[in-house]
Amino acid sequence: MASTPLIRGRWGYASITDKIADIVLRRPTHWIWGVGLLVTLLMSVFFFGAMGYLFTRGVGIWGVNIPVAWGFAIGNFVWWIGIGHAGTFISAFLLLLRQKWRNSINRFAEAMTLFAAGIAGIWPILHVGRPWFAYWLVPYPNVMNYWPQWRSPLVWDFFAISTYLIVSLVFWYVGLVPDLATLRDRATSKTKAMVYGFFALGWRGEARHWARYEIAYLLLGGLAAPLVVSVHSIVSLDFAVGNTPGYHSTIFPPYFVAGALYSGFAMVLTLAIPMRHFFGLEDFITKRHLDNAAKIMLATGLIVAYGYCMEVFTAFYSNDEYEIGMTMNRFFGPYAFVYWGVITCNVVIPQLLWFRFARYNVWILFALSLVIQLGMWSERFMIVVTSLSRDFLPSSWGLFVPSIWDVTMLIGSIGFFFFLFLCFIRVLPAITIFEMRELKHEELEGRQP
Amino acid sequence: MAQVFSARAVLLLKLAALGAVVVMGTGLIATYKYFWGPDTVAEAPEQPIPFSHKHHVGDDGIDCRYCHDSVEKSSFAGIPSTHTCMSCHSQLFTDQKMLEPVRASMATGQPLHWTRVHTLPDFVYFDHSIHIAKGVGCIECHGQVDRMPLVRRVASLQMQWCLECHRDPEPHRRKSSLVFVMRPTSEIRAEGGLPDTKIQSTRRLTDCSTCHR
Amino acid sequence: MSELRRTFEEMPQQAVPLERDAAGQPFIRVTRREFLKLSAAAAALATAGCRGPVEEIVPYVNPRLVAPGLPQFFASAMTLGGCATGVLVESNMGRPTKIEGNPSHPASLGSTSVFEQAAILELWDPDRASALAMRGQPQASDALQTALLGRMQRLEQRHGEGLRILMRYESSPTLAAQLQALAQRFPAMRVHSWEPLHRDHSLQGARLAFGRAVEPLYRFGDADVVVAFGADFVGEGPGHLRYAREFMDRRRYRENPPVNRLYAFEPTPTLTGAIADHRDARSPAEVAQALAQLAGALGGGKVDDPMVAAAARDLQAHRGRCVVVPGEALAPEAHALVHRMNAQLGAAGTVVQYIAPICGDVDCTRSLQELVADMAAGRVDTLLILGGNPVYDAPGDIAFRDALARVPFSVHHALRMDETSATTTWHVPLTHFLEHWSDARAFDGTASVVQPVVAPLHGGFSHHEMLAMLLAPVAGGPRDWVRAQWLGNAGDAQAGERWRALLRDGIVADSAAQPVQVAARNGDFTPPTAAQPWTLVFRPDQSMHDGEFANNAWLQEIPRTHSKLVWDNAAYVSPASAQKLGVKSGDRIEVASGDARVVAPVWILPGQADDTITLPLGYGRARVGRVGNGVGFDAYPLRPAPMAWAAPARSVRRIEGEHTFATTQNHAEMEERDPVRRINVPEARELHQKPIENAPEPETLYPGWTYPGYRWAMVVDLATCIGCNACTIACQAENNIPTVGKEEVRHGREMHWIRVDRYYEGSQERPRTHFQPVPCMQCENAPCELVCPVGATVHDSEGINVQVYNRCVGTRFCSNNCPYKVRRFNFLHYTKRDGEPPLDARNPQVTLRMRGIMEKCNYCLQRITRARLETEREGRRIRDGEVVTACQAVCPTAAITFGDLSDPESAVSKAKRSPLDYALLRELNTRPRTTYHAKVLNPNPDVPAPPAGEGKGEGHMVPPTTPGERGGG
Amino acid sequence: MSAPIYGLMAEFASADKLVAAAREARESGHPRVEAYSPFPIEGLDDAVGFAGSRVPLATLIGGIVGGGGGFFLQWYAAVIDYPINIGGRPPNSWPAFIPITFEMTVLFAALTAVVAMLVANGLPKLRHPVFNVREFDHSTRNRFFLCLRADAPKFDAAQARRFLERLEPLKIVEVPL
Repeated sequence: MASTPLIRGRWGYASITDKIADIVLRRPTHWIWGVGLLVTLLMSVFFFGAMGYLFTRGVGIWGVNIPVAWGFAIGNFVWWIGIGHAGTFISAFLLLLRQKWRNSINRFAEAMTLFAAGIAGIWPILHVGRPWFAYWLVPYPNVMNYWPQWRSPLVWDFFAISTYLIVSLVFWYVGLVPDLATLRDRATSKTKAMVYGFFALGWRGEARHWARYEIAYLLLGGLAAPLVVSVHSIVSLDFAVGNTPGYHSTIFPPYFVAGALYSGFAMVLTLAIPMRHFFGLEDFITKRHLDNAAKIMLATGLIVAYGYCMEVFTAFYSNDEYEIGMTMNRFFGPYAFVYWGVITCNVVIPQLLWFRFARYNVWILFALSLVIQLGMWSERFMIVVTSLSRDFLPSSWGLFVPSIWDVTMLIGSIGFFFFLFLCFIRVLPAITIFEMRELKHEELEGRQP
Repeated sequence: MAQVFSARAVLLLKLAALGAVVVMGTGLIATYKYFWGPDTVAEAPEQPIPFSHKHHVGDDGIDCRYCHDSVEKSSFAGIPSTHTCMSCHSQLFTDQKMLEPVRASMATGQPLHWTRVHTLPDFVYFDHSIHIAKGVGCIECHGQVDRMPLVRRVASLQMQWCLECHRDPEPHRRKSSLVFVMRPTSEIRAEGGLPDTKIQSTRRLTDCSTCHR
Repeated sequence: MSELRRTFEEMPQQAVPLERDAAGQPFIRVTRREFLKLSAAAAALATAGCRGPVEEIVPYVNPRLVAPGLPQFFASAMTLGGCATGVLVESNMGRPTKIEGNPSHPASLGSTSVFEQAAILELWDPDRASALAMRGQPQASDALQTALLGRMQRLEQRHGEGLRILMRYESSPTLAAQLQALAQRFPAMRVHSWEPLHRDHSLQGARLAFGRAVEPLYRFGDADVVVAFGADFVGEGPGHLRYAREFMDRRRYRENPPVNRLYAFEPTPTLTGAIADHRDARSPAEVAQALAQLAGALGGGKVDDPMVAAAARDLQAHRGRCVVVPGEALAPEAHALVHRMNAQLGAAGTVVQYIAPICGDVDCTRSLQELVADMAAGRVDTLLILGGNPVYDAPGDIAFRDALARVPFSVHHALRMDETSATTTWHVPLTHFLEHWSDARAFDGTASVVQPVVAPLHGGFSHHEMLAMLLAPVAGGPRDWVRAQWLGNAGDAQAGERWRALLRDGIVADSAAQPVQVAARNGDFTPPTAAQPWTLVFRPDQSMHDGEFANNAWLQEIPRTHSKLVWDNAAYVSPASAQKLGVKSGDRIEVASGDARVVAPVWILPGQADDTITLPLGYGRARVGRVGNGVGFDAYPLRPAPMAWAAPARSVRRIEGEHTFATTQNHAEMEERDPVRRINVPEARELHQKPIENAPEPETLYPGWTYPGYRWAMVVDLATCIGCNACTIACQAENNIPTVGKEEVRHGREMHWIRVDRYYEGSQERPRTHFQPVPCMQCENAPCELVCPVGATVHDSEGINVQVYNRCVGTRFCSNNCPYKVRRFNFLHYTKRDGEPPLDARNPQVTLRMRGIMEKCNYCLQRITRARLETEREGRRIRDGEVVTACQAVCPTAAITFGDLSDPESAVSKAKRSPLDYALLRELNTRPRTTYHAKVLNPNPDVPAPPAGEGKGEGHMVPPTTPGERGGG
Repeated sequence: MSAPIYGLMAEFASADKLVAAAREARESGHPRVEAYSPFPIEGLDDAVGFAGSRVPLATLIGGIVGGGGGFFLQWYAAVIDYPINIGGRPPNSWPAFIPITFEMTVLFAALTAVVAMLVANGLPKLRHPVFNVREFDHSTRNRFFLCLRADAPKFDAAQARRFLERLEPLKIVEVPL
């Protein structure tokens, strides 16, 4: 384990508690927060405005067509759900692996997960032609005596996403309870005390409670870990089960999961780096944390790169004319720029992460995190659109060109995401207080001979 | 600090929670009942003329086909033209106030506007002729019309209701010659009025394409 | 169907247009086909089945002979260029909704062209003129009579001096009789004819060759070798449906097919060229040269042109069983030359016969020139224009409009208030052929009675009634006049029966014209063969005809067979010529001829002759309606009267500006995937030993489903498909398929359920063109079904891949997973309540689809259902041929076979046993029910094969796919 | 005898002290010892004599119910209730039913785990005697509390207080009911 401590400086139980709780309880806050809130609020307005127009006119306002019947909506969905993977991965896997450094980042990472997954969940509804009937994907007793079609990956997807959302939410909330109690006891006003108190469920930190709590939390971790893997695997089946060249590939599940974590950790950095700066959390989210996150990005990035290589290899190795055609189309077709963009953003540039100086330079990391997310979005575009634009019969080949509404809604959703996150920072502790105390405690223990 | 929540506060919260559960529960049930719940007994709608099937069918014993003349050859059973009504009522009850609209229609050539009792969604293609041909008695769907002063709907006409029969048609079928007899199929069958037609497999009958195009 | 066939006689009240007559309120409520437009909540209610809005039900006042809900079919006939094609009009609740060909009619044999199909939309077109108008002002309905009354008396005193009638080609005996009567009343009256797509050249050619005007009648069934010189005999002109059938019957797969061989020399790609075994793109002058060379070769001369030489040898080897077919565009001398050749080859009298011209011995061009001269000279004071639109379609060097302006009293009797109506003093609305009584002759002289199927929707009356106004009052109405024409005034029962039979069958028994004996004279018929720097080739647009269909959205949106363009015409140039001009598709050129200049967008068309520019006629309408106004460019001004089909261009230059085209197919190469399998006759014969090579059926782990009942299946014969688009538009009419407009097509959202793919093989100068109609393949292992989350697309027990519209939520996954990309999605609300055609014209047996719903071919489920109900009522099985899909019914060459696989003797089962049968993308194990027969070609080994295509890939055959062209945002 | 109380509470500054205190309290025969800490402390649970939890068992059952139910739902719908030919696949295409079965397992297991934990802990309990103690606020910050419950059999306030004093807490308070 690295020598640098996970908490820098001379912090005690009390000071840790006060420091983190004050971000929530103390007003006024850093001005940049207000600015950010306003900007993202505006973007959110655009998002919902465009949504309204979409519902009145129909999906024809986008660039989708036949053969490219799936466009941004699905790409965005996969992208967001991918981002939504880091949080639960951090809190589940790293918990099981006893990675103590997770403690200072899992809280906001999980929040990020929830928001991202939530926004991801919106896209399929926007995507369908008759959203008001989207509930037909839910099995419920009805007078038509008719059921969802269980063989469809979209139904699997519906179950996977909703399970993932619920479990993540529960996981997150359970983790919050003791901290809510902290806020309850330090609340500056009666109402705040009651609100936090209500959600704290009357937590009082009794030894037996802690015992059961830890067991339950560990179980949740154990359940969430395979869930994380399953969710993006199933998302990948939306494509892999299809027969379109460029979709129909057995490598998709691992390759999608890796990609998800890749973009997920990128988003963690995108959020953590400004946050630790503006709210003075450098001592809790130390460079060592960033370094670890960067290493995971490097690892997952390499898996993704492997995926790219294997796709090309299998295409030619299988000697399937359609697969080869698809690959050549990615290389040299009308969307070649996307493919090469993906390679640059996801494979070439991130190799910087091999170098310590890059991993320890917040600016480089921040820039990289953005590049990688761009790259991962483009990858989804490449998979969804490029594959569809040229499939089996040359006569039905066609192009997809995004409309202004495609772009508006994508940007709007990003705005909405950050809006939610900014709100979160100010109403709930962005770092797990009690786990930080625990960390401190273990540190003290460690000092004893 | 003292307790965050006073005993009263806790009590209130508990009551609130209980209330929420009740409200949501009832709300859910209500919506379900409204949209999907079975409603077999629909009110008989207002009609321009209080035409009584009880009188015409039950008492006078007029055959269904006299008025619904296309029921055996078309998807649509047919609503009698004014002319058909007048074929009797030019002689009978000629001074009846009640029949004024009919006479008016005949005179002006403007048709009567009845209110539809049995309506299906537009994407359902129901065909009377085939049900008649396969020995499904009128009564199966329309009930004892001969006892209805004003016709009302007795079946929900929902897909699940259609499926009940399409999944197991036998008990609902009778001898083709007895299709128009206004008596329960069970009786008719008991008296030997068993179906004399063969029908397609239930798999075929439950195909989507059987009713939807 | 036959028992549903009625004569108008039997249904007097059928003619009452229901929206005018409350009594006619449909039993099948309009909302039945409207449901999908309900709001979400209302839709949920509708789903609930019983809580829809309160509906009314409105019975008739008087009983009718028809059971409501059952369609009837009326035999009638539609004329194009004066010649009739027999049709059966389907009427639902008194509303004409669909047109089928009349199997007993010689020009139809049960099929139709795209125009007959689109006639329904034409009938219901809201832009049709609805009121009598004088100088554009609406008038009382009797205003014309009053105006005419005085005029007629004055005219009578002058024996009709100054009275002129201008009409199109007309073959109606009733009309002829009326004109005769008119001529007796007004001896000095003169009748002129103008048909923009006239047959002057062939008639002149006949006069040169035989000394009298005759029209050729071909019997392609008897021709082993056919040489076509710019002749598109399967694609256009009277009788092309019949010709296509006869010619292609020789290509249909048989044990030992006596396949015919076709050579085509033509300046611009046509359907005939596309099906030829040997085609060469040549400028009009070169075509004439080839013709002259062929004549020489037949005379024993030496020829250096290998293709001509081969053709000559082939012809001589098949004396009496071969024919040379001249295109109308050839010069009269060329026609004469051909007539003599056919005589030499022993074709005359056997494969080709001659009859007196169906529409009379007229020379449109001269006739119009004389009229215009007289009008200009003020010798015309009363002009009656019966149909047509001469102001728009008169040749550029005939100043018809100016002359017309000088006529004090002119009446335009036409369907629309068009360019001509704008110049005449009066416009009189003409009734559509589905609204009036008349009669007409087919290309072979067979007469049909045109009977109305619905009362005039927009008022107006027929030519007969128009002429009747000028005549002394005659007893009865148009029906009686037509009846009298064929039965005399016999009123006895037997006559009534004959009349009914005549209406029922749609033809007048043995009324076909008798062949006339003509001998080809000697004489020097040398067509002009002077080459031009640029030759303009004028052709009717494949979908607009002469322009009269410009307001027809169905026709506008039918992809042109070769260019796949919609909602546009373009100046077609060869790739080489494009280089010469320095243009690419979408650039604009200015073409000058005579003293007219026209700016046209360029489209590069493989197979176009170099140095020729093809300008499709019929576009650039100014006053046709909301659909067609200002679409495309008008080439008529460039068209000189003497050289109506090919004229030298004064100048051609590129000018600034871009034009965005909408095309439905961007990629023209088969990319070695060979969706269209080709096979030459010798190999085809060997196939009896070993069937055509097919990938082995892939293994599957799952047990398959059994289909105990009917197993519907289809076979499309690529050997006989001529790419005429009839199937596409017939399907559109049958299945309530919306049109989406140019913008949406550009986005790649056309809705056609059956598309005709066009592939090129070989070099782009001399490509071989292949057509492949692609409907839903009805895969037994349908990939689309597997991925639908709500089970909206599933299999029924007869193996049809049904699309349950009311269940569809529109995830579009099915389309992604369809390797054939035959699914169509309502991206926007295309099927509008007030859209075209109006709801009354829609097929009540097919649900309308709202936005957000996927749709596709379902083997005309409604037709299968109709047959099933009928047979189930009778307690028997559906017989082979009892269910005919819309595309199958309309196909001129019967290339589509449909039926029940479980019956080993059914036509489709037999077809499936053919060694030429293959499944598209078989390797995907989708197990399609729709399969293809490989395209059989019969090339002549003596003809050197055209150079193979150099290079591959996008942009070789067609301009590169660019966002502008397709999928543009 | 004064007003009835919930118990006697001693406040400590460090985790170790609390653990030690708790252990001693148990050894000296106090049956109902409660220890409160701002974070979970290793060994504290057996110090206060925590028997061990049945949460894992509940979770297992939840998972089985969820998975079984999930598969049954699909099988019943696709095979019994409305068998339809989907792309030529048999009604019971069980491989295609696995993903949902798995998801349902996880969902139900997770939810039962949490519910079981709350129920066993007797939460939510917004109002509890210990909150009556002013100093108890710090139990979620930096203080550690030991509480000897008064409802224990043969509980003697005076003796308990004496016992606690021996542990040298920062402070001893009565927890009023």
